[in-house]
Amino acid sequence: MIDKTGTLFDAAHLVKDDDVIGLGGLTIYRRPVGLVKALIQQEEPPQNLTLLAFTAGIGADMLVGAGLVNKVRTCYFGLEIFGLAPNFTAAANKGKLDIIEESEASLACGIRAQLAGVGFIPSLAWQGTDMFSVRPDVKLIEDPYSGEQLTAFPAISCDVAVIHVLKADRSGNCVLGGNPTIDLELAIIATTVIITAEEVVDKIEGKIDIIGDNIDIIIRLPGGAHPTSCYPLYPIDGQEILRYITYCKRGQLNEYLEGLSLTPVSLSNSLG
Amino acid sequence: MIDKTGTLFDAAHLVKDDDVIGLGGLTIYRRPVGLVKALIQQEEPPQNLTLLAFTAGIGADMLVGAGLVNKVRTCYFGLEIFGLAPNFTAAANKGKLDIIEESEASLACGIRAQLAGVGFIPSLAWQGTDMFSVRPDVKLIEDPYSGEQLTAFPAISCDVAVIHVLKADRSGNCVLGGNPTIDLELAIIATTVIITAEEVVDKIEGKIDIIGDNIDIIIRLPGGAHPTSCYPLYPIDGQEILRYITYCKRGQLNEYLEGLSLTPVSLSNSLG
Amino acid sequence: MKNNSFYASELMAVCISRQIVDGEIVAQGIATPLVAAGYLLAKLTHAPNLTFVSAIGQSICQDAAPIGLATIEMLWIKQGKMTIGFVEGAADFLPTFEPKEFFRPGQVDPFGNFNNIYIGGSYKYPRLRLPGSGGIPDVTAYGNNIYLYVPRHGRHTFVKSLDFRSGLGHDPGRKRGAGAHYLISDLGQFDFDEESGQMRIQSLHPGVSLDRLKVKTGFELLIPSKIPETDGPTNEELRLIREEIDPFEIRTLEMLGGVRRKQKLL
Amino acid sequence: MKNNSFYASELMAVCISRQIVDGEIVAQGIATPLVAAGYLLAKLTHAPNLTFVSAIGQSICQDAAPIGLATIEMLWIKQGKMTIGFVEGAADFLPTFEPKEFFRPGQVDPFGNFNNIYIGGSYKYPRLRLPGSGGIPDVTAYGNNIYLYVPRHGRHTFVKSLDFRSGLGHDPGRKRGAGAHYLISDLGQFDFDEESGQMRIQSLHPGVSLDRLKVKTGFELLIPSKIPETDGPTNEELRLIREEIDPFEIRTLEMLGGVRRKQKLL
Repeated sequence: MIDKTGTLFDAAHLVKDDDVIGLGGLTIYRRPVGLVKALIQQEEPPQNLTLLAFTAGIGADMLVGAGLVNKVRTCYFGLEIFGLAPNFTAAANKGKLDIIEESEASLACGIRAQLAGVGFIPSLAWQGTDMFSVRPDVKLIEDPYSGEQLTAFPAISCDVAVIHVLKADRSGNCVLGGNPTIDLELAIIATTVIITAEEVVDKIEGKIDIIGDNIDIIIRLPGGAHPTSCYPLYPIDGQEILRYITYCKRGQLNEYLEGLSLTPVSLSNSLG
Repeated sequence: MIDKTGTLFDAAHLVKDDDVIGLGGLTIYRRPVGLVKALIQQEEPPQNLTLLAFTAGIGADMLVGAGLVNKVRTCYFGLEIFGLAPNFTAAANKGKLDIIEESEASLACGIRAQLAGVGFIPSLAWQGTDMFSVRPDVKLIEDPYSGEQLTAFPAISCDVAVIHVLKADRSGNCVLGGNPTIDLELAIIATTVIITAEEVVDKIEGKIDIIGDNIDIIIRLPGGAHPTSCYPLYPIDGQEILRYITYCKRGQLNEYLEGLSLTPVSLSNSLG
Repeated sequence: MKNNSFYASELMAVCISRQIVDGEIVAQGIATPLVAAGYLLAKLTHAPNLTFVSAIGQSICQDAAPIGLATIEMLWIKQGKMTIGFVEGAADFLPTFEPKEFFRPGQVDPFGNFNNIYIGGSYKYPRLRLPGSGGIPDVTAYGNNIYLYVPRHGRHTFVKSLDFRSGLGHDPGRKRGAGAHYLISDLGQFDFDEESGQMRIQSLHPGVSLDRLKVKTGFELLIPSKIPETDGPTNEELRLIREEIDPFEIRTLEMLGGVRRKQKLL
Repeated sequence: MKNNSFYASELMAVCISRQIVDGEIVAQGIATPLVAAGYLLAKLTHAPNLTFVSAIGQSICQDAAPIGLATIEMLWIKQGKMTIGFVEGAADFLPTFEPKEFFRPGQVDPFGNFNNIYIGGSYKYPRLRLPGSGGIPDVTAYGNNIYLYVPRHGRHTFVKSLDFRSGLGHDPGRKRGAGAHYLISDLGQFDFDEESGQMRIQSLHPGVSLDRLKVKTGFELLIPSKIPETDGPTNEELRLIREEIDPFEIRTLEMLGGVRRKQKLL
């Protein structure tokens, strides 16, 4: 078996300026928060990233707050019942973010177009809404059979995907443990795929959710989703999310991240 | 729980003249052979059916041989290592069948178009082949982003789907036991769905493969896939498939079916 | 907020429950515990054959479980009968199954068009950027099972004219599907006139006056000649909500503003 | 059919195995036990990191298992690490993963175009209707990993002009992907000239003369100045095929005509 395990340091260096970075998981569930922190805390973090996520949550908000992201591609950016994502909301309100407005269907069709190698997938979605006014790049197409006007959602590409998983083997096969979201598709369309895993094993007995062939690097990172959940290992840490919001509202994201750097996983050890 | 269990007799009556009938399973794996026999052995079997199958095998061949089918929509019609499907091959050679030539991609895209409610899904498939010469209904479309010429596979509809499953509950939730093929999608796009099941239980503990909401009738029919397999309960019965081929090559499909009518499951009992 | 012996959140959950028909499929978005309470109440009362489709877990569930905050995945992953990823779900299954879903608008206009993108200012420089539209511009464009809920009825939400239309309502230009059938707020129940598509009072909640409703609504509502009072919860409904469905009162988080919500969460 | 101390089916499996590169993904159609034998041989020798994608079971496998006829599902379902339905597989994954796949043409022309629809007569009234094209018109139109195999080399298969082109070969009009890289038959190995796209002899199997090959081929092959003999199987390769991979000789079914195949099956 080809051993693809590496360090957080190696992984963080795979994210380059101007990359489209796709984050696995769902809002506050199984997000790759540990890798996001490692990205931010590098000496020279990547700049001008485009963030791609089916729904964006706390990890994405950290990237925005730390100034790594200038473009956002998602259909929801928030912290669910914990409220608005503080850095995203502040940056968006100031007009500092280029938002590529998406919906579930536009993301789903865009990913499928990318997988199929075609430029678009047609859909009934968005017809009659104002979405086109903020996405002038999305074209309409006439159904050649019925003549109906359809929305032609364009293909979506991804340079580097970052996905936190329950378990991985050294070749990159992964078990997600629920909430599959778009992680399998993301791992396939991304040019480079970074996996952080609660556990790295020699061989996974039983079924897998992501096949290792497309995976580039695997980092053992227990607690790497905290304060988001990693079902069934640990639940959402709501108190920590609230603490994050408090710091961010004071403009103290750096202080928050510094205070964290040894928890829940020792970054310095992992970097070694 | 809404009890949807019924008899083979009830189920067979749900298939009407001119229907598109979709068969679940794969060539010689988990095919609804028992229900097919019941369809044929009715006093007035339905006529002018269009057969829809991802791959068509022995059950489909019986329907063709018994004269119920005048149109076939599939990408493969054969008995795998056991050779050609005798009735299909004979009918096709005589020009007696209207064949809607399909491929894996045209079926996949056609089903997806139907699910999405759009008239077509674009694809790279078929470009440069002769497939368009026998499918003049399949249109080309220009990708509005790249200008590339793509194949616009039209939506595929289905009137009645017949699927054999390992286990079902009375509301129609099903466990397939492997080889999911297109059965889930077929159950969703079909107007009427008939399930034959090795076992009918009050409640399925654990995961299901097909959700009961779209299911219309469930018939307990142990051995209902024979001589095709029903993994993991029974394997392909190769000897029986060869016997079938021998009878059919002699033009004795009726004799073959009559000789079978009490095995592997008593039709008369089930009809009661 | 206390009316007689129940809270507005409880009445809203009960009203949501009453909109559910046995045997149908309901969809559950993210951060909508009030809706979850309503669905679960329906499941435990008149709709035992209800099927849930959940964004969290991307699963289809047929069993009920109490609402938990940190443990919400228990409900949707552990009890999930079937998992369907977001790509398949959004592209294939939402258009086919058309599950009934309750959406919470950031703004809603008299015709049930709604907005979850931004409020005030311009798109580029909004007064308040909202999280986004999720699947709203999709299902409202083709679906027939759109329902709305507004936990805090006010003029900031019920507006004459939207800043952005991400959810399609009753619009003469609509080509498929139908605008929202129903809206429930903490003040009353509403439907939409079949001819004009305009929002109409169906009932006012106990203790809510028509004047108060008018003050809180930024546009003219259609007013029937006789306005009934919303039927309150039964004792059994209240018991189910309080003891079995949502013992930690997570539903009430949706009723609160940021500061009070945070106090509740801490 | 016996050459030295091995059968043509064994040599073909060995040649297929040699086309496999460690770490890649190979696809396995239906009714192709000879190809399965070749893939499994590669897995057990030089390609331990081979991943299989199988039409039967619609699964992705990473472990090897012996070939069985009635129990073929054991291999693909029981050992499957991941299941991907046909719709997803055909629409999403084949275009992205582009697995290496060996197809068996009903007819093949000098440019590696091929036909699995019908032979002789017309489309409406064929002399012989074939089962159909499976995914051939799809992956040959865009894929880069097309390989061919012909168990019984003859003029009925190697034809100057196809009755129907369901598989795209080396064609100047091709917009994506590439024509077949390689063809193995029971007589020899072939590749395609990079300039002209024409089929070229790579090697002749032991005991096969160029004259015999020419008689059995319905068009002019490109003939290199020196024609090597195909390397025979090693003792270890033969042992693996006979004892571990395919003890029931299921691979040989692909070598037989209808009558002899039936005798073997009975």
